[in-house]
Amino acid sequence: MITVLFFAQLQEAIGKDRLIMEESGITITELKGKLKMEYAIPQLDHVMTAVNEEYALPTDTVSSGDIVAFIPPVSGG
Amino acid sequence: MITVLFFAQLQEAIGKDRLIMEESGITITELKGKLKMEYAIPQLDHVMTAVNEEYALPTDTVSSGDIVAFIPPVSGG
Amino acid sequence: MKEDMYEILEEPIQVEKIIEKVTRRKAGAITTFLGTVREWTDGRRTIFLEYQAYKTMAVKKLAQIGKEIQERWPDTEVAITHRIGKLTISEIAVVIAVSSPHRKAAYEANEFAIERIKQIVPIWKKEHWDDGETWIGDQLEQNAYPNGEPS
Amino acid sequence: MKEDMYEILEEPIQVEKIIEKVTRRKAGAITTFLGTVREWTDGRRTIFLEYQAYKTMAVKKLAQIGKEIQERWPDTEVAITHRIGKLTISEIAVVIAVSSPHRKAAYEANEFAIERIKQIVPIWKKEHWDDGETWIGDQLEQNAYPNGEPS
Repeated sequence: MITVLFFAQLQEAIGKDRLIMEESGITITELKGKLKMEYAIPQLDHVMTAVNEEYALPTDTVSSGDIVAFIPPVSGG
Repeated sequence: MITVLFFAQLQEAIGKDRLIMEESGITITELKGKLKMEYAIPQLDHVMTAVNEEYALPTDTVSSGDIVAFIPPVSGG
Repeated sequence: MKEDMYEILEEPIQVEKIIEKVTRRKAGAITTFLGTVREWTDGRRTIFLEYQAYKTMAVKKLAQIGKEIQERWPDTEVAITHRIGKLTISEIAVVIAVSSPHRKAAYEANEFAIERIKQIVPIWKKEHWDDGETWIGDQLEQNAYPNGEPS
Repeated sequence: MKEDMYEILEEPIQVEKIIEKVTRRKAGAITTFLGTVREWTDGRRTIFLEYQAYKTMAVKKLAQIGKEIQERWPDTEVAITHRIGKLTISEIAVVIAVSSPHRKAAYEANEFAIERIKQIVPIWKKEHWDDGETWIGDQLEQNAYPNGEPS
């Protein structure tokens, strides 16, 4: 079970701030693929990913219990 | 009549914060010379001078009514 | 590095408090940067802004910036508070305070902090213009995460 | 340029008030510099400082610095307050606040202001060390009044 968090324009596109997915041992690229099949969120191709609050690579694998967050280009300050 | 102001180490050397001098139409260099004859203030050679609150040149002339201030190296901030 | 040197708040930021956090006997210089809500941007009028953050990660990334600063400018102290939620014109969105024995490091480290915030801290700004709204992000700049991020 | 943007005070400086002076709807960035009393300088311990000013001229020179800034960085607003009298460790001697639509100018103009204060504003600092006292001045630097001063 993976928790997936959405922020900003992604959160508005999906209409939720989080999803629980019954997945484990898949790469971020695979996770993005599954999400794109379910939701119309083309922006997903252009966002960074954080796993457990650290930036991660598309090839990194996520396991049950992980918190995955999609991070659109930031604009704080 | 010229008012002469002293600050910082000059003020302490002379023991006063101002002097009234019965002078007019003399250059700053001349004024410094007169002061050095009366007071033991060798530092006077190394300080800037302001006339009426603007920095002045040694060759500038001061007239009756002017306020002359000797400005040791500043150290604000 | 004390944990509360880095905060995400939903209330107005009190600048004096942030300054107090970095005040110390070794410091001769304290610089602060305040990011405030500007009314006009490229001829477009902002009515208000809305900031959102991934709060726990944002605090971690602010602390990381502080650590980067202390590695690069030893003997500095850093505090950063970013506000989220709805902000109107002239309100303060972020305060960065840096103290240092001498001023040069305090200026340089402070400017470094705001640049890094704009690169790596998960906070997003939505502009509410008088004719629409947009989530802001530097989509046009391809190097959104330079300097080794992600690692 | 409002007259009270530049002040010499004998009481503690309230930073928030100086920031308020430069806050405006056009500004997206406000930088402040606080010069604070440092305890240790080159291995020597300061007990307290004493600042003296040629007050009327100092205010004029602070205003001149503000004008120089506004010529060089258009669309900035500047406020500077310098405290005089006796100050103990960590107390604030000077606050410089600069607001600008964008941050680069706010940082640059602020740093310019402190450099100019140290060059042309008639304010003097007496260090009271634990083993003596000295009026400080950059007697070793021969170019005490660069950039055309005096004119």
